[in-house]
Amino acid sequence: MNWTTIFLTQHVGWIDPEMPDKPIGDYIGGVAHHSPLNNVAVWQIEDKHWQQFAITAVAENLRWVAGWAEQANEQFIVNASFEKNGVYMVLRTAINASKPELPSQATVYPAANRSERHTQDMFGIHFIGHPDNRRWTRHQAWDKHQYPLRKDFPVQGEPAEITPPDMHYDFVKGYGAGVYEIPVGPVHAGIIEPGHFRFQAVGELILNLEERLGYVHKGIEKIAEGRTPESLARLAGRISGDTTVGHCWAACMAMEQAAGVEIPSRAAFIRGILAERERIANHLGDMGAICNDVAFTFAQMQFTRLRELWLRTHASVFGHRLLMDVIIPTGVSRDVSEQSCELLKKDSVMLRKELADIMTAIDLNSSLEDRLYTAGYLSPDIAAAFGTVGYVGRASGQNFDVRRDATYPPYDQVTFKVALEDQGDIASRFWVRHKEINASLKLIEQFIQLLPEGEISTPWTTPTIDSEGLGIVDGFRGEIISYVRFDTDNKIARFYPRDPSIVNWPVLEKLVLNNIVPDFPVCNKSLNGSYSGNDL
Amino acid sequence: MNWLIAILQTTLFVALAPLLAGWLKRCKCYLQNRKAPSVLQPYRDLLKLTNKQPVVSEQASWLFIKAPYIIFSATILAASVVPLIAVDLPTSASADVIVMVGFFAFARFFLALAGLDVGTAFGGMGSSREMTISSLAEPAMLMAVFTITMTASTTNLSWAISHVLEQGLVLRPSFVFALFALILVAVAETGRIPVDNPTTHLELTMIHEAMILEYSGRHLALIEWASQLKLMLYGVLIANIFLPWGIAQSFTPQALGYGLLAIIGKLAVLAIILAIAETLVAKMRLFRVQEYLGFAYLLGLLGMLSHIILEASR
Amino acid sequence: MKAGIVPIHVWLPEAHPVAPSHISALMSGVMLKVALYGLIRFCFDLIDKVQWEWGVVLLIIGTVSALGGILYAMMQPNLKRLLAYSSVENIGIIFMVLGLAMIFLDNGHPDLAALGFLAALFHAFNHALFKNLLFLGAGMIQQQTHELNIDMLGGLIKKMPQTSMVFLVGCMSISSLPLFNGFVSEWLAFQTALQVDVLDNGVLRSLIPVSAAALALTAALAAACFVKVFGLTFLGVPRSRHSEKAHEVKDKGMLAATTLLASLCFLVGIFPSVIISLINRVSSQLLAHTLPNESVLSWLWIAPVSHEQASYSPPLVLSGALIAGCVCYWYLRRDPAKAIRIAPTWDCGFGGLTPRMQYTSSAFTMPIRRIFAKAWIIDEQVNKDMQGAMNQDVAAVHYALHIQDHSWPWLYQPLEREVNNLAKQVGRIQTGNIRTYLGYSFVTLLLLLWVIS
Amino acid sequence: MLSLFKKTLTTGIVTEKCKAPKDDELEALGITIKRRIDKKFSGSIAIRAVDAGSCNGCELEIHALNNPFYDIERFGIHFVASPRHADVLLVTGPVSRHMQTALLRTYEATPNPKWVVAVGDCAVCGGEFGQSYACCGAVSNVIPVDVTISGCPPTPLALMKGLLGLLDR
Repeated sequence: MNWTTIFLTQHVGWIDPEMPDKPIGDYIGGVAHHSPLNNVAVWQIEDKHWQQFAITAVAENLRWVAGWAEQANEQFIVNASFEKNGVYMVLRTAINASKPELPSQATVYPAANRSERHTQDMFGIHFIGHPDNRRWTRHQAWDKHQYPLRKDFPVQGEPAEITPPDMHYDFVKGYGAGVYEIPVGPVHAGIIEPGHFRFQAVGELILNLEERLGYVHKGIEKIAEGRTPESLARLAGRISGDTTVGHCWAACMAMEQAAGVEIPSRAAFIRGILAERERIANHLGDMGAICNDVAFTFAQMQFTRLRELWLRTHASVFGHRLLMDVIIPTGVSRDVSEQSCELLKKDSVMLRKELADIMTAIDLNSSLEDRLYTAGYLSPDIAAAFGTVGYVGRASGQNFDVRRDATYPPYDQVTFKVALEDQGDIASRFWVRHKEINASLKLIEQFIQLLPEGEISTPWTTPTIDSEGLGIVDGFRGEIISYVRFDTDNKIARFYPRDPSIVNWPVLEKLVLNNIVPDFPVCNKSLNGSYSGNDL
Repeated sequence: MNWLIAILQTTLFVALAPLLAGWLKRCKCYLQNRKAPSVLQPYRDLLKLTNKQPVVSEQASWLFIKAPYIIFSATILAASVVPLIAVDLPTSASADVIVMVGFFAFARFFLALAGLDVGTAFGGMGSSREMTISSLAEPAMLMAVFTITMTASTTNLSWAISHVLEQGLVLRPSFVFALFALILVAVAETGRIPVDNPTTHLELTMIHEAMILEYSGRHLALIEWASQLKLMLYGVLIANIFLPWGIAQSFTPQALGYGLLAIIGKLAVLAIILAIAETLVAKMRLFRVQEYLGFAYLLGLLGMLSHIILEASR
Repeated sequence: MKAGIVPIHVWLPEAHPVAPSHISALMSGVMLKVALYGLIRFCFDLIDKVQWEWGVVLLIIGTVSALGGILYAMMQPNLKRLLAYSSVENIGIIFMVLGLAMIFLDNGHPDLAALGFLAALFHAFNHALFKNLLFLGAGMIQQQTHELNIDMLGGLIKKMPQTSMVFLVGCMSISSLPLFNGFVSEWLAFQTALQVDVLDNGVLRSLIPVSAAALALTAALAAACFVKVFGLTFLGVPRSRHSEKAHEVKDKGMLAATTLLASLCFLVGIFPSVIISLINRVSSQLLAHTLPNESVLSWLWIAPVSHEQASYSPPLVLSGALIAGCVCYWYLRRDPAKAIRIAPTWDCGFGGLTPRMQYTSSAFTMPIRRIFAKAWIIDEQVNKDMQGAMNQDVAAVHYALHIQDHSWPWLYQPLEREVNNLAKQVGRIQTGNIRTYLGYSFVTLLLLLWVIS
Repeated sequence: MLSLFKKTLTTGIVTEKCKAPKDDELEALGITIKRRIDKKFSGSIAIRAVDAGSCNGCELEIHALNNPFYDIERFGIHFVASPRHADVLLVTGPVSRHMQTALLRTYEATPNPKWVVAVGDCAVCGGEFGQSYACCGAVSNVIPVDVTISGCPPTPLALMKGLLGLLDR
């Protein structure tokens, strides 16, 4: 008996248990045809209980996972997803489009804050009581009263010739003599994605840090509408270039659920290999970058060298250095031959050996240790409060991994250990990555060993209108959620990907607090949030 | 004639500085398992920069535009004081080692002001950090220098070097301490790892680079050149004071030639040592710098005390 | 005490800012020197034989004052208070060198004592020049902007070009940069200290170099401090409406006076021998000893002991600097196609910088504050208004920094308390009753009579 | 300490040879060049990378240029922190509208003469994201482009060839 049953029995008063069976078409006005999220319960509540649910949920230690909305003619459907013990559920409510208002959950869950502001900017839904109703995703590219994700907003929009800079955003102010601001970005000095950081500081002392993201908002949710499944998979692979496998898998998983397609077991295993290889490649890059930020070039060069070797195997086995477009709806596009398997195995052996050498050299280096230990401390409490996922959460004692706790093929057929640290500093995030690399190497070896024979894809069945799917996978940054709903003719009606960065970014503002300004870059790098995945 | 050689030596100093930077880069690249750019690359970079049209912020005042020239000339003057290939040149009499430190202070003063001139947070950050580090480095440096000058009972570098040459190879504990102190200070003052990272791309961690983020074209070239010159200056200072052998004591072409070869050899070896040391450590936290420079100061003090207790004639 | 030596210096930064600028200029330039004059008269003239122990005391007091003065000065955002504290520093330096002179004198090296004496008096003279200049400059700033808080100034170099020029000269002099007068006296001070080898006493031989290093630290901190002063006051973007609207001083006299002082700072820096010969006369009177004429009095060189030991030639250095600077300037500027292009400040592409994004006084000195934290009593408070879920949302940040001089709670407040207590005790006597007062008078009279008899 | 140097020494120099590309080679890699760098400047190129809305894929491959295998620095091509120091702007992404002024300001801040290299399909033609309410499409819609290197993302080799092709040799 999982927690949802208990929860329902205790709080049945205002949650309609019948609702999961009620077709979403009822709200959207299409042909009523039932297609529930097959792995996740959907609870429909009245809008007035929206905040009340959050209060109950937080008391029950539910983790706030994701929030998104969609338009259904005269109504907005607002969703929020929660998780506990690896069991997910989706909370859903419908609100009137003429007066779109909803009590805010951000008053209860800090993690819901930016998500609700995003929804507010994109749909014009007003969250009552929201602690911070400044705009988030909207800068100056569209007007205050335009809402890009509403149906009446054209994809092309009505952009000005030159979009003015977003200068007058109301940053949190620091008061007192001698306080000054450091604006950093959006064009950073390194080869990094764009985003703006605003420090309130006195000299090297950081009083407060505020993130201002949204610079790489590319309208992914809008341009996803009307796409075919293949096309959506391509787009999902480009939500965040470093997590192309993760996002693509999540989107395909959602679409396959919606269409009721079951992928062949071989395809699932290949996907597993892809995902773990992607994880290793990124962790190698990150570990190198962390070392580079503290000017320890030896490690950076060694890690980038290993990463390059790793990517070259990607190119030779899967045809793409970053593994883009290998995962397709219905399976994978490239098979691995016997030879390739041998190559992959050899690669793993090579990496394990090389990594051991490098880590020995690094482990003995006290100057590096001095930079990484105790810096950028994220307490387990804050990590839990923000629902932090992935290596950031796992370095602060958040023992959660989708692959283990809400398992999916092929992870359900193997055993592995989830890396965990509880120091919460940069060193922890560094070592968690190292542990994860080792765990992934083991996983890859198991996948290759267990790789079943068979097809690598199945035929696609066109899903019926309003069929929905929720893909939940573990990308290298952590849990990725992808929501897909189909329109007629195999077209996408709504696509919402939730990158792990969305829940991880806010903790950066917390973990830099007792650090000095020059330590910010390495703190940021240890978190390595995706700007693109956050801004959509 | 002497003046001619002095001017020649200073010119040589200025001309060779980018070469040392190029060689250092090459050593570092080899230690990073990669091929290196040509040792002449710094010259190409400088040449290119002088050919570009400089961009100046609309907030900048005359100080911003003139500062590179001031910084460059002050560094050249410091270079003219230090014997490179020969001792007894008239330029080293016109100013002693304290004045040389004064020239560095002069250059730094204007660099820090230039950092503040455009009114960006980064410039201020760089200035503040630079002035902090230098105010800690300067006493440590003078402590090391005093040890040497007290042994040679002169602050004139040329005389000091002659003195060391006359004494021959004697192992003096005070010199060993002073040498290490000076090396530590040199690393801090020239903005090398572990104090500053000259190749960093992160504005928030920069010290020297943060002040020159706004410079472009020939202005940037001058500042870059001045910092290469400063690096070489410290190298020559260390090499020629502690290992002066080979330096020309007469102005015959042969002696000068040997002097040149000797200093090139010494600097090449120093650069290799620096590259190895830089590979070995990460940049330290900003507020570890006082411990580092405090250690340098302590070494200088130890050198001084060992001179007084162990070596002084009385 | 009049000289403003740590720890009894606190009146100085309180007194100077309240006085009008020309008065504070005089206070710093002249009044402090009166105390110095008294000291010199007392030590070198009145007392027959100077004891070197007195020199050590002066050296230590001077070192502490110099370091303390500049550290306290660094933390001041108020221009005049800062300058006043910097006077404490300079007086400290003078005391140090005077101490050295005494030590040398008592140890049988009157020529070196003369050198120290020369350095001290020269520095006193220089201090009078540049401190006057800076106070007058501060006065001009105050007149034009009604502001003395450097966190409220900025960008004045464009509004007040002449003032900024003379102020820059003052800052460079006080930071003892070569080519300016401050450097010469500081250089002489170092040279004096470096003659320590002639002494026999081991303690002195190690103490003096350490204080010389402290002098180096002081000089470097002074440079940092005046980079802050000039950088925040004159450079960057105006931080307040007052400095935004400032314009150049109209009064020709004001400008002329400061320009004169500035050019004196420069000329004395280039040709120090003029002043040196003046001071030599004094030292020949007091110590019956001067520096050898050929070594310090040539217009081209100063070589305080001998040419082998150290020499400095400001004119040569200046010509070298001019040649080097001009050559590269003309060489690089020859191509008109590469004329400077004016563009907005690089703001990381954000779209605009505001004056709030500039470094402030307390920001600039924050690293120093953290490193030398023991030097002050620092009360730093960060308060945040939190809101939202689990109180994780920051609505506003409040910062308060209060820096206090150690001598207040250690010396003055106890003193003040005692004085207050005493006053209260005394107050009891004042009953207001005429008969009692008559009684007091009577008793006093009796007592006096008794004392006299 | 020894283990560190041992690792360095056993690894050796791994940088691979790379010749300046011929024109047909450039064409095969999908690189078009409209204007080359003058000889006067070609000995040293400072690059400022500007992400104008890319998915980060291109950045990963640009990063790879600095790894010891490609080591672009040996050609005198290096990345700098400020556009003031740059000669070449390496622009990626379909220029999200929120980044448009930032890109323009970066272009304005770069001293003349300057060149712009559009990297990746998005920067070349809009790519997967195209032109929309949130994206301007190709980089050439915003600032003049001198070289385009297509690919999603272009491989480091293509990037290197493209940058070397920009040099007038």
